[in-house]
Amino acid sequence: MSDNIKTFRDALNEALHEEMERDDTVIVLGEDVAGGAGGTGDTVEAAGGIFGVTAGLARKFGRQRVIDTPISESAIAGAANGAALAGLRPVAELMFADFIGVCMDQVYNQAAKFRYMFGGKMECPLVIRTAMGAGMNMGAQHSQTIYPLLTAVPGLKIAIPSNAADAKGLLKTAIRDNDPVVFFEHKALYNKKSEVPEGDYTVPFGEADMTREGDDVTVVAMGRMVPFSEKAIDSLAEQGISADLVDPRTVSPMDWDMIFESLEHTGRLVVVDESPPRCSLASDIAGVVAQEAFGSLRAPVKMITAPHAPVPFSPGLERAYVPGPDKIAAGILDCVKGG
Amino acid sequence: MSDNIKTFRDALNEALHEEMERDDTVIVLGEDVAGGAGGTGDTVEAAGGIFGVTAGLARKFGRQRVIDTPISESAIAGAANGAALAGLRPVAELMFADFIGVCMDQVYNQAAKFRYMFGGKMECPLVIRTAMGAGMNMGAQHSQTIYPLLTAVPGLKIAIPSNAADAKGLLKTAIRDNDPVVFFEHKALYNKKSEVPEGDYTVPFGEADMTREGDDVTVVAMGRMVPFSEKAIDSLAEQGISADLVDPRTVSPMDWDMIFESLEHTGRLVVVDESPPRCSLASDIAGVVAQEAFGSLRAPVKMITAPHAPVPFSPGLERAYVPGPDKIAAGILDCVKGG
Amino acid sequence: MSDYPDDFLTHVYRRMKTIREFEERLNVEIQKGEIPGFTHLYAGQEAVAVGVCEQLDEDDYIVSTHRGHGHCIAKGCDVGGMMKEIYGRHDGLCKGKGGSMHIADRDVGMLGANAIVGGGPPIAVGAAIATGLQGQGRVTASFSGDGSCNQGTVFEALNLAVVLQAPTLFIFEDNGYSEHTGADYAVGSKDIAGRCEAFGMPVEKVDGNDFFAVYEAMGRAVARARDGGGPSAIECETTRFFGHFVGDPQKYRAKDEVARHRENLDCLKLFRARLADEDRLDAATLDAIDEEVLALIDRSVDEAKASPLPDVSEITTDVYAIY
Amino acid sequence: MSDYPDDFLTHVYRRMKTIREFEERLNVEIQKGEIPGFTHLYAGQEAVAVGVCEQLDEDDYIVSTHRGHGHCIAKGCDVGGMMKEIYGRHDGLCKGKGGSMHIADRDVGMLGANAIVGGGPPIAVGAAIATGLQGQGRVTASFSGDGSCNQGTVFEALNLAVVLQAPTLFIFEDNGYSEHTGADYAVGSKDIAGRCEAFGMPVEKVDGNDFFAVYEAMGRAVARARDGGGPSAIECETTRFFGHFVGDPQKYRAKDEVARHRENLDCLKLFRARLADEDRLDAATLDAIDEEVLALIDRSVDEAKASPLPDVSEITTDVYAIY
Ligand SMILES: Cc1ncc(C[n+]2csc(CCOP(=O)(O)OP(=O)(O)O)c2C)c(N)n1
Ligand SMILES: Cc1ncc(C[n+]2csc(CCOP(=O)(O)OP(=O)(O)O)c2C)c(N)n1
Ligand SMILES: [Mg+2]
Ligand SMILES: [Mg+2]
Repeated sequence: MSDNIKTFRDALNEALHEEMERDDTVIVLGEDVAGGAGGTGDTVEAAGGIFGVTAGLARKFGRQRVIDTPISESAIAGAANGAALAGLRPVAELMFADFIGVCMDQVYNQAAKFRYMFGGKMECPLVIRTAMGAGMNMGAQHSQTIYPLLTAVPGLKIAIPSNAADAKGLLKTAIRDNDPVVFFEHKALYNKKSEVPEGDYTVPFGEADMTREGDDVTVVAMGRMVPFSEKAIDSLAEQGISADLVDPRTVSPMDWDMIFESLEHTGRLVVVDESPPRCSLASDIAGVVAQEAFGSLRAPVKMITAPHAPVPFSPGLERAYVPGPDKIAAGILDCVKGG
Repeated sequence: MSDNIKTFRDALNEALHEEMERDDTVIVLGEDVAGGAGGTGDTVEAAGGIFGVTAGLARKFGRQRVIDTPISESAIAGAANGAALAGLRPVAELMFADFIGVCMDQVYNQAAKFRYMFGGKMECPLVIRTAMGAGMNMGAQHSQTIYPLLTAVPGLKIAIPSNAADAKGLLKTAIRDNDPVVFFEHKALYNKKSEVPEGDYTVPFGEADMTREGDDVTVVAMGRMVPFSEKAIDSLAEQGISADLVDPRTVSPMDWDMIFESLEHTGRLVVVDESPPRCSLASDIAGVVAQEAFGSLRAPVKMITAPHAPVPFSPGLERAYVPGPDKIAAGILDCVKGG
Repeated sequence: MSDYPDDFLTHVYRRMKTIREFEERLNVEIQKGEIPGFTHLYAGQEAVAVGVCEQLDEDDYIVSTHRGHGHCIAKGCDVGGMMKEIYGRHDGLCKGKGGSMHIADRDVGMLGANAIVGGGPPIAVGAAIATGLQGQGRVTASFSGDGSCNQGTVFEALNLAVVLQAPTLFIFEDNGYSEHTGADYAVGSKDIAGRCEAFGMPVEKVDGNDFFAVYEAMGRAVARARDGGGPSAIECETTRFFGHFVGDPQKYRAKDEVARHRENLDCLKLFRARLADEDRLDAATLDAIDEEVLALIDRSVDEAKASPLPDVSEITTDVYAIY
Repeated sequence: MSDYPDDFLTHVYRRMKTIREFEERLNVEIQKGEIPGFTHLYAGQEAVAVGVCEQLDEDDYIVSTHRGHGHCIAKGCDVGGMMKEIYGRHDGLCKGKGGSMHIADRDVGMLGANAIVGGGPPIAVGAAIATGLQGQGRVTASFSGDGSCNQGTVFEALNLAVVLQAPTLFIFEDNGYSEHTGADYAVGSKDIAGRCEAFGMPVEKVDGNDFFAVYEAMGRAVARARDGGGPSAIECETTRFFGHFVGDPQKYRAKDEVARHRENLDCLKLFRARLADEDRLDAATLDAIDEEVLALIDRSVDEAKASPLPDVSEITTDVYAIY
């Protein structure tokens, strides 16, 4: 195995190391991001963040720049805002995306709106990294993919990497961007390995990636739904079905053009979203296509989402809740046969 | 003028009076809902709530049941949750819908999920009433229509009345419902008068109202966008264009059937939403239609929304920001001419 | 202690022991990979849960945390139903839909564990508003950790309870850590009780490993609340025998800390020692309880493993579904 | 006071008077229907804003509230630019996009008014973290009201500032009311300073109508913060001369309360009386300042009215737009 094969987690960690090295206005803050503080043991050697994404940063850059906080998400997000207004580039960790509920104001009313409300005279170069998604039986309050709630908010940029290379490149772009970015990391991807280019590179916002090319249908998916959709598409090859798979990578900004162009060719759209259906990315994309690319559509759009229910705990239920490769394949088949 | 002509505000106030009279488990809580407390003056005579919707309740039902709170929205929503779990039917006032950011957790992670997480054994019969919308130059943090963010959340029911009669009937249904309901009141509608039936009646959830009937296009709109759309449609009559206007009244549950049936007849869809476009109700409805009623569509769906920007303060900007009758009429025309 | 009847003492011992063995067994089962998800064990803190809940009636309420098993057992939740829930079985207390962090049982006044730190206290104030209005002198106890007491929602709850004089008992379990972070770091003032006092309520700080200390402080607070005296707080210093979650390597704790605490601060040991000191109940009686508890836990695990998983159709029940 | 040079005293008087007349004039213009939206007037509290900001340098920061005009003027925002902003004009400080509740000006270290009660303090801690890291002894002051001090975010900010020893000054302006609700009701403990203390920071409680009391307490707090001594709090008792917003009938206040306070607690009157007592500056000097201030306010209103509204194309600038 080449040295460039890395986990999604390590790719993120590398991006943080490199950006903190490159720019000393970058700071990291959150709960246990430095490994914990106080207590009777050795926190410096402890993992960085409970998912380990910030491991080693405190040792390297010191606790002035890698800041462990109390459990006070509003203060974390708010402090990140203030630090950003005052010239730093904070990367705040919101341990689980579900916790947005306790700091939503600082994200959606403050960070997102400063530049606009203040007439363009203030920027808020902030990144909120957060772990999302089901698949680990963590129950209803630790498993959500809440990106639709934030995609709805003008002023925020939303990144959803699906693989290690994009994770690194997008996080660097996020840190260098002058607008607030919410950066969603799927928990079930952290241990997934794939090739990560050496050294410094960025992945631009608003440029989708086409990870499969085909003729019969355009599939749009994000986060963990990308590898699942790849599996689904690959499994359909033997039935002679091929698909374009569009991974937007950022959903705000969104690369509508790649979707519209693909649809001109395929005429059919499947959208795969781990979120519940209402006001989701799935319905968002379907709706925009029904307005902007209606002429290309030769069949009903197919949305594949979680059901309209909280995430259940019991493993069998959770497995059935999350759209998996089989369900995605069935949905694609449905779409291709329909219309 | 008949006695039954009442303001939207008075209709809501009447619903609260009647429900508190009917059921002594109904309580009301929020900031200044009783008129204020403490201080040196006469709070009982003061208006109830800053929009006056809860006026007179404290005098009639006492401060045990009409509770003024500190500025602590998480505690307000959380206390409403706890009171609901313990057998009351709280009606909490969130003064401005924009403030959801400081209490989102109690609404979206707690109220919305209790019944499911606890295996169906607990109900949370809670209403959160909240004032939304632009039109009064209150700026970016006091003017939003954030219902898409909550429509996205399974477990919540979402009511958006567009006139006084529905306001009263829907609020009664909300209070009697055993699930948590978020009840959105458009600030610019409070003073609008219309006929309100006498005495006790309810408006069921999930049943849309068709306030205009026509042939050329189906318009779906909610809240203040309903009267605006009516104006727009009426203005198009002289051009020989007629439309079905569907006011869902509740967007979760949503009366999809009425929309689909109308579309079978008209073949064209315009969705009008005061929110910014992404992951909005507009794109939600457009997306679902593109999946479920694609066969009916004869032209691209047209979404009429606010732009992807915070709400600006300056009156001219705000007026142009909110979809108004002219913009809606132009959009309808566009849709009818298209395809 | 001489005032406490034998059956109370054996009852208390059984409850604490049940929690302990429930958790010790979970620790084993989880490491075997038998249990899904993310589980926070309560072992070490039993004297708090039991000391608090023994002052409550069945129709008083509690609101719990992510580390809730002990609170559930102390309030009277069915141990078998809990175990099944943690195993995600269809006949678990919440049909397998909630899991370890979301156990609730209104029948015994348990209004829910909560996976959001600081989620519980505002809910507790609401339950207290309800019982206050209903006027039967019922009370609500709200559990929080040392870490939780830095979450703004908790302070809002303290203040609201004082403003409304709602009969709420705020129990702070200071086990020294929130995840990897010491309370000595995260609690800036290093004094939780002082905060409660500053919000305007009476507070006692007690040794949370001493059942009697917790029980008696809670007795005073509950009496005041039932009497219309409003909210109180109790800060209980205690210790966590396991990591934050099962599998946590705990490098942030001194190597011997857990062993030392298991030796010196074990509430069960201290309880037995106190009984011995005062010549109450013989060891054989307590040993017999130990046996019964172990048998109960064994049975609950066996039954949980034998119980079916929920049917997939359960995904969309118990929620208003529109798709 | 004898230590203060004349030009300092005239400067302070001018600032306070400018705020007062700015607000008095707004009150008139709003009632004429000339000004859009929702405006909260600061009149009565001038000694706090000016007492605090006079201890700050231009590159120190402040974070403000919904009642922010006074803080802006005290920190050095351009009065004309503010007036234009409040009138929603294209050359307002925020291009007319923010309005009364969203004035900001980074050039003078004003990081923003905030229409969300409790929104500011966490932001202030962040700015203090930044200046702390940059190591130039700069500080950040955060304004909050008595009502705001019941919002959980504020407590989180207090604690975080203590934990990180961030150079933050938390200024609580107790004007007795949050909207219609008395602080004596909503602040359960009836003691804001005590809360700050319980979170672990030094605090002083001062007469907020006495410029010198505020200024001197702030001086001590700022010196400590610049010196690495961490955060402090100051509770200022003051009064609001107008309703919560313009048009508020204020039934919740005793009928004569405002008149009495205007008579006895007016910080400008008190300042002039103190000068007279100590025989500093003659009335003519101060009267001349009054004239100049009134002329400035007149001019700012005239210019604001004459200034164009923003072009509609501005709706989608200054935000990342994707449609
Ligand atoms: C809002 C929120 N933030 C963070 C977490 C992650 N988390 C779960 S438990 C925990 C530590 C809680 O510490 P403490 O309150 O002391 O309780 P203990 O775990 O010691 O019982 C954290 C940070 C969470 N569940 N919710
Ligand atoms: C989160 C939030 N809740 C409620 C409000 C509505 N509101 C605006 S000002 C105010 C009162 C604030 O009182 P205080 O902090 O004492 O400041 P003052 O108005 O006296 O200056 C309230 C309730 C708000 N803007 N934000
Ligand atoms: Mg702890
Ligand atoms: Mg006030």
